[in-house]
Amino acid sequence: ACGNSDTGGKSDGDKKIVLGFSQVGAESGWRTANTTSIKDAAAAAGIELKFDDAQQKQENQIKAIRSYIQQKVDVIAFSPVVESGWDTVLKEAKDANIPVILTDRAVDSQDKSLYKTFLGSDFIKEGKAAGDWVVQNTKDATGQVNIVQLEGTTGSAPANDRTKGFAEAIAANPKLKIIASQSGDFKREGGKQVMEQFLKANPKIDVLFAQNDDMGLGALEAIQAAGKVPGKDIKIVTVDAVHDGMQALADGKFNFIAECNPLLGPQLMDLVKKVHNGEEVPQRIETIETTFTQDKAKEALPGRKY
Amino acid sequence: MTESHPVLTMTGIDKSFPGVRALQDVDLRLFPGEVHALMGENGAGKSTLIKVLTGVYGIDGGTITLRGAPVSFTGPMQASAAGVSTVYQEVNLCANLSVAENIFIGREPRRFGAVRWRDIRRRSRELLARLDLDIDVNAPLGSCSLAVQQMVAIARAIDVQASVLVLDEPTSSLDAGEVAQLFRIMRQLRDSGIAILFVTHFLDQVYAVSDRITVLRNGRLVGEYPTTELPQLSLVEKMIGKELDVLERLDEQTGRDAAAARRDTVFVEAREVGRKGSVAPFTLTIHAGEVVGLAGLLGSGRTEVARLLFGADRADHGAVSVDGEPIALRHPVTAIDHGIGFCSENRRAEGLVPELTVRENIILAMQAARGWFRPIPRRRQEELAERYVKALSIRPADPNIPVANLSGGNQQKVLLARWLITEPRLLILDEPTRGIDIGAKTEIQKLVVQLSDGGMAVLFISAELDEVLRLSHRIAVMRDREMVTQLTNDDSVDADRIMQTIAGGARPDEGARTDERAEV
Amino acid sequence: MTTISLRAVPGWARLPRRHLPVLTTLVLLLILYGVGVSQYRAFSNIQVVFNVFIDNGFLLVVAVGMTFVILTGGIDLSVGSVVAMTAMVSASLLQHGLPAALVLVIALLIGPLLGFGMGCVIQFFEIQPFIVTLAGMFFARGMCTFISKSSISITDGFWTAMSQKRIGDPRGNFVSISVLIAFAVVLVAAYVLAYTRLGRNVYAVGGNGQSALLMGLPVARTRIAVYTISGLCSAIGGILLSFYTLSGAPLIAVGMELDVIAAVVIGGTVLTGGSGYIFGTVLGVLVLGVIQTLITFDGTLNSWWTRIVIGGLLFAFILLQRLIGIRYK
Amino acid sequence: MSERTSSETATVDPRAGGLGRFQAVTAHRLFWPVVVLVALVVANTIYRPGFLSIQVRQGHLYGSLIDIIRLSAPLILVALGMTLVISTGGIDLSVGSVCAISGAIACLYISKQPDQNGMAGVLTALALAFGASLVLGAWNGVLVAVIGIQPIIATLILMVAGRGVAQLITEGQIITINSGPYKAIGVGHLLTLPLAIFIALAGVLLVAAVTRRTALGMIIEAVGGNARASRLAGIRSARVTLLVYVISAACAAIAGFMMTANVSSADGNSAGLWVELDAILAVVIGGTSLVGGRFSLGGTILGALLIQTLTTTVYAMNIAPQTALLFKAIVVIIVCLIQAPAFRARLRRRRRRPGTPPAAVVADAPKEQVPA
Ligand SMILES: Nc1ncnc2c1ncn2[C@@H]1O[C@H](COP(=O)(O)OP(=O)(O)OP(=O)(O)O)[C@@H](O)[C@H]1O
Ligand SMILES: Nc1ncnc2c1ncn2[C@@H]1O[C@H](COP(=O)(O)OP(=O)(O)OP(=O)(O)O)[C@@H](O)[C@H]1O
Ligand SMILES: [Mg+2]
Ligand SMILES: [Mg+2]
Repeated sequence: ACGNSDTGGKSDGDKKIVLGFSQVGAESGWRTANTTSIKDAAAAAGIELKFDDAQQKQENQIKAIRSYIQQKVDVIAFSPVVESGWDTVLKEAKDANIPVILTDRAVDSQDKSLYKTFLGSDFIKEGKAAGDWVVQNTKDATGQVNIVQLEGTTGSAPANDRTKGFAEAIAANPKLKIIASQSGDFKREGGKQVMEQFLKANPKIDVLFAQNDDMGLGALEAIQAAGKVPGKDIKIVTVDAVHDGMQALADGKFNFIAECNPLLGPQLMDLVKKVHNGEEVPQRIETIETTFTQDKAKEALPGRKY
Repeated sequence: MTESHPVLTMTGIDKSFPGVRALQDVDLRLFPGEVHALMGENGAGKSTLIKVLTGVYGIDGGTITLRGAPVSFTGPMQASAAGVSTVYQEVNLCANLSVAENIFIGREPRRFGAVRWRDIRRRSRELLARLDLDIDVNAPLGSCSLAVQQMVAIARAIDVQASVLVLDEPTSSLDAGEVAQLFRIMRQLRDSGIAILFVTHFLDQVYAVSDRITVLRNGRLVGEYPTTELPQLSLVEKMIGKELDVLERLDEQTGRDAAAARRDTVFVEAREVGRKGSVAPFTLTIHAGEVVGLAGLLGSGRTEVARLLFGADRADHGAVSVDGEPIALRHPVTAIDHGIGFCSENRRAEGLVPELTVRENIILAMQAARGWFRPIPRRRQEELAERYVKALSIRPADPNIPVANLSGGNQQKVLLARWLITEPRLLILDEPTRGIDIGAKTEIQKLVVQLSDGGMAVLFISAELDEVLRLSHRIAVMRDREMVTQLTNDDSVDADRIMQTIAGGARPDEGARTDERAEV
Repeated sequence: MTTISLRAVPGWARLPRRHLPVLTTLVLLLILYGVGVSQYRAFSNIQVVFNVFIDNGFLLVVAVGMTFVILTGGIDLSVGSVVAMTAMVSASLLQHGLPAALVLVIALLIGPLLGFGMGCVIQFFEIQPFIVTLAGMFFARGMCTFISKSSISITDGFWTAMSQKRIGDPRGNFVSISVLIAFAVVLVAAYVLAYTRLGRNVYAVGGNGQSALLMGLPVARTRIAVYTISGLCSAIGGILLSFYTLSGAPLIAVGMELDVIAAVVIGGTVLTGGSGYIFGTVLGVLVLGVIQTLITFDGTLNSWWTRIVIGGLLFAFILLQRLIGIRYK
Repeated sequence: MSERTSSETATVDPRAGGLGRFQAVTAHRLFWPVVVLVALVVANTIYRPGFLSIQVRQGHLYGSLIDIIRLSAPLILVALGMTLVISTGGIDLSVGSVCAISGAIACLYISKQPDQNGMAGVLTALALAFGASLVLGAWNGVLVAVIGIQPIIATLILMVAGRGVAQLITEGQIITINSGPYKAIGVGHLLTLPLAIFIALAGVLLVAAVTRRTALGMIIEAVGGNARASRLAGIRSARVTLLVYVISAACAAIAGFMMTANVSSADGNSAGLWVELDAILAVVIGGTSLVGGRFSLGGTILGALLIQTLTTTVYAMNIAPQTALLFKAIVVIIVCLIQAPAFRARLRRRRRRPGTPPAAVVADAPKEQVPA
């Protein structure tokens, strides 16, 4: 039904591929790095990028996707704000024969044919990696090990999955116990305020698991203000590995970071080309991620891009 | 007539506001087919009695019976449904709605639930025609003058099938013609058996139209009298509670000696000042110590002249000079800086700040003139406020209550006090005596004389021609937004002559007109 | 006997003045659309216009409710949260297997009920609408997360059908059922405001509440009614949003109240009450929709520039409206 | 006419006798907010007995109460400016964005310094950011006072665009700084107490002095109470309006410094997010009417403390922040209800004359004030 030749954009092969990308927003340094990576990679790969910022609103993302369908872009990619509620608009995209790629976060559609592939991190794995480190490094503890947890934005996929992965990992040692867990909304301010309360309510805290670096950095301030030494009195484990977090790790204030890589751009552009050419791609592709200890951080820090 | 049963009785009514006993054991009877005047000084409790009757305020004690059955309205809605139709003091209509809608809102003619706009417009035109008013019924009410608004409010009230019609100072902003028109209709309604409760401060109106008078003083009932048995003087005495020879003294003061004013020093000179769509260019000179009256029908543009001279509206034509120096009047501040003060006719919208206290309202203009970083010391504020509360007998005499709690007339006095303390060289008074009781009115008139004797110039606007004639050295007459003539108030000038000029029926011939202009 | 004849401005000359804000918005909207058409190839496609309606149907309905409230001089900050709560409640009830019809009824009752409650508090306890509805906003948003911390998908057949049904012409242009519902709401609301007592009382209360009371109008009833209507519109908007996204998410429609207020004001309704039209509100919603479409079509703005541009366009729009309004005064 | 049955018959019921004093206290506008505040503290203490304890750590006082006061410092400042704006009948939705912008500018400038601890650099940064905020305030003021745009919309523009500007300044990153002097604004100490408290206190005293020691306060109230009348009384209301928006932005700027200094980093996206709502709530709880007119600075401070206590309580009791909104809604409504004269009038009637139909009472409550 969409054969109006004069408005179509995907007729000849030598024309630039047009990619419509709808980003969640610019709510964190991680997200900005992610955006930059995608923009740079698109430019490098000679793909025309139509970028839209949804400002953390699902409505806006749906609008943007509709508009991409209208503009007859070649490929649509987006990082969904929430998991559910995409079927209608994805169906429209499918009917218009525009392939869709999900990045960073997944959707819960029953109909897997609505999108070609998912490119992103495995949040559960990140939580597990953090948990495993805690298990490793508290082996010799005699008494109970008190853990406090700073969760991400309530209900968000990373928060849910990291909580789950972490809990699974620390189940290995019954002495490990999460004595308090509260959302700090992925923000430094939130991390600090919540940690202040944790510190007042619990005289003995051994480990802090912050579900992103920012909350961890906020908590750091609270710990110092309470007269404790971060990294020693309270061990700090976080996720993300943004620059400030790595710095803290290298400085010995953090103890461990499970990376969550925002630099999806090149991988995404590869996928876009493949999908556009009709090549088969796997349903799920995970980004390459690692973990950092204090020593590794010192090594890696000079070469980090974000 | 009085043999029949009263349609409405109020007995032993008590009502207090925080800090004020507004009504104390007040009785009132209304008989079908009578016009009943409710009289009393400012703050005597007239408006409160009316609001208690229609359920705007709940009562603290007493009973109200309507047609023999006790009632207790929870609001004006119930009251009007029960046949008590009211025009409240201060026009209470919706300025954003059209004239026609203001008349019919709440009881719009409908078909299948849908409002019939055509009927509303037609019937409004008919109703207003009864009041001899020919205006665009589609115009938003806010674009009409206060007087027209008042007439619309009356039109709304008389259209209702009511057995009791309450009119709280309906004539305060009407001119003689409209008052006569209103009275004709009131008599018609009375003859058809409606009971009318009528509040006014004009004594002659009371005697012209009422059958019976109830007098309140300080929230208490003084008594109920047939109009014919209560001479004017004793009415006044009953209202103010002591014997006074106000009336005689008032009569003495007819006409001012024009020569007495110091006509040598020109204070303000407006040359061909005008504003498109509001007033045609006019030329007016005001000397120190001179009282210039502005006469004209409502809507003739008197207020506009005042606003232009004060810089409240910006003139798009002509120039104003003060002491011979031309000034750029863009904001009232400029006028105030040059010693001009302006008491607006619309005290509610343009005069008072309801939340502030009496004291703060009084010092507001003075403080504004000093700038905010030079506050008037608290002690001086108290002193000024107290002095003027006493001088103008503002009641209650507590300068530290919110001005919103004062009765209409007392609010007017507060506004006057605000300008008096700034000791302006020209005071523009737009309807300063509207809604003010007879005693206070004389006080204000005396004040004007006193001020002008002391060298202050006054531009005096009033719907009462008598008052204008009595106080002014010179009278400028407005018609259809044009200043048609200026007369020196000598023996040759009387109410008839001004009425003729105003009416325009007998247009002054061109020769006379230029003469008068040249004379300025 | 003197006849007062005030020189009346002729009828035709008076008409535009009252309608001026709306006309200004209309003209500016057309200009905005013209800019889009001249800049982007696919913009002239009629489906773009349809999409603006599809994507803003729920906003339109909510804005209609808000228009009632603002016309009385009030404000309703709870709308966004009530929309979200309605969607959440629907999703959650459907998840528990309740029949669609019953869910619809329940969902459509909650909003008006909350609105009614807020209206009563505002009227009888004389607390400012801003605060009461702000509390309502917190309350409804709190309820959302109370119901579920994460989003709930809707798989119900009726919902899916309403969501995916396309009503269109053979060339593939279509609108969704939500658009039709939104139009119906708009028409009913416009009729109510112009031709019923309730509607006229709304204007009177907004013009001068005290006077309206003294004129014997049912002020309390009217004021409570507008918040109830706003609640109802938010509930309908919530249902439409759940059609739109086929899910309920606790953080959806955050900040929607500000969009809605902006739309109503751009449409020429005065925040102090008493003057404005539903048609203006429709235009206001369209303006916001077209601005957003323009930004997506452009596709080069990054996050912060998007915000700055939206703010800038809003400013330009209001400024122009204001200047044209002044010129004609 | 001097004999007048006036003020002697005041509100206090003569039957109350000795209870009169007590009633006068409960009738005070701020009585109930104080009660709710105390109730919150008590609830916290019951939940966690150590809540009230204050210890000395590293030479500073340390404890939840201190935290609450320190954390409420930025809110107090923002709410101060907001009080003045609201009392002119306006509203300022842009304060959150101004916080973000001021913080962003200051942090960006400091981060570019070779020596981040240099006092000169920090002061320049503060001056720059403060100056920029004044410009933003003036922008709001011009839109409202000169162009005549409705305040809620005029400031909405900056609320939306300002976040963008803040992110533009930080380029979407979180700028982390390592500057002792700047950090002190948020977490430093003076005389064992957090420095932030003193800054807020200074702000309060300054605003109080400017409004109450001069006539500015009354003039603001006059403009808010009746703008047309104020104009005719010779007040240049446009200037006053402009001034309050500038003051509001200035307060927001300092609050922005505190917020960013608290975490030593500037986050354009989240610094001061939704602080405008909290500030408005604080103002209203403090008894200033949203339609303009009278304002109460003391009330506003109390309101801000109440809100921060509520936030801290929520964190302390481990309630999910989103669900906590429910909690907030309830507290706000309770405070506003018991403060509302109409509500109290109702209760009083109930107590005095049980069985009176409530409808009759409604009409008696002082409506929007009926002159004459
Ligand atoms: N809403 C109110 N709150 C407090 N006091 C009030 C209120 N309304 C009226 N009063 C007081 O009640 C008394 C009676 O006022 P009322 O308005 O009935 O006087 P009035 O006879 O109508 O005077 P006027 O001729 O000036 O209109 C006055 O002392 C006034 O200050
Ligand atoms: N024909 C008309 N149509 C609409 N509005 C009018 C018309 N004529 C006059 N007005 C309005 O009525 C008001 C009356 O003018 P103005 O106040 O100058 O008259 P006035 O002589 O002072 O009357 P008043 O006796 O009421 O003081 C003006 O504000 C004007 O806008
Ligand atoms: Mg009266
Ligand atoms: Mg006049």
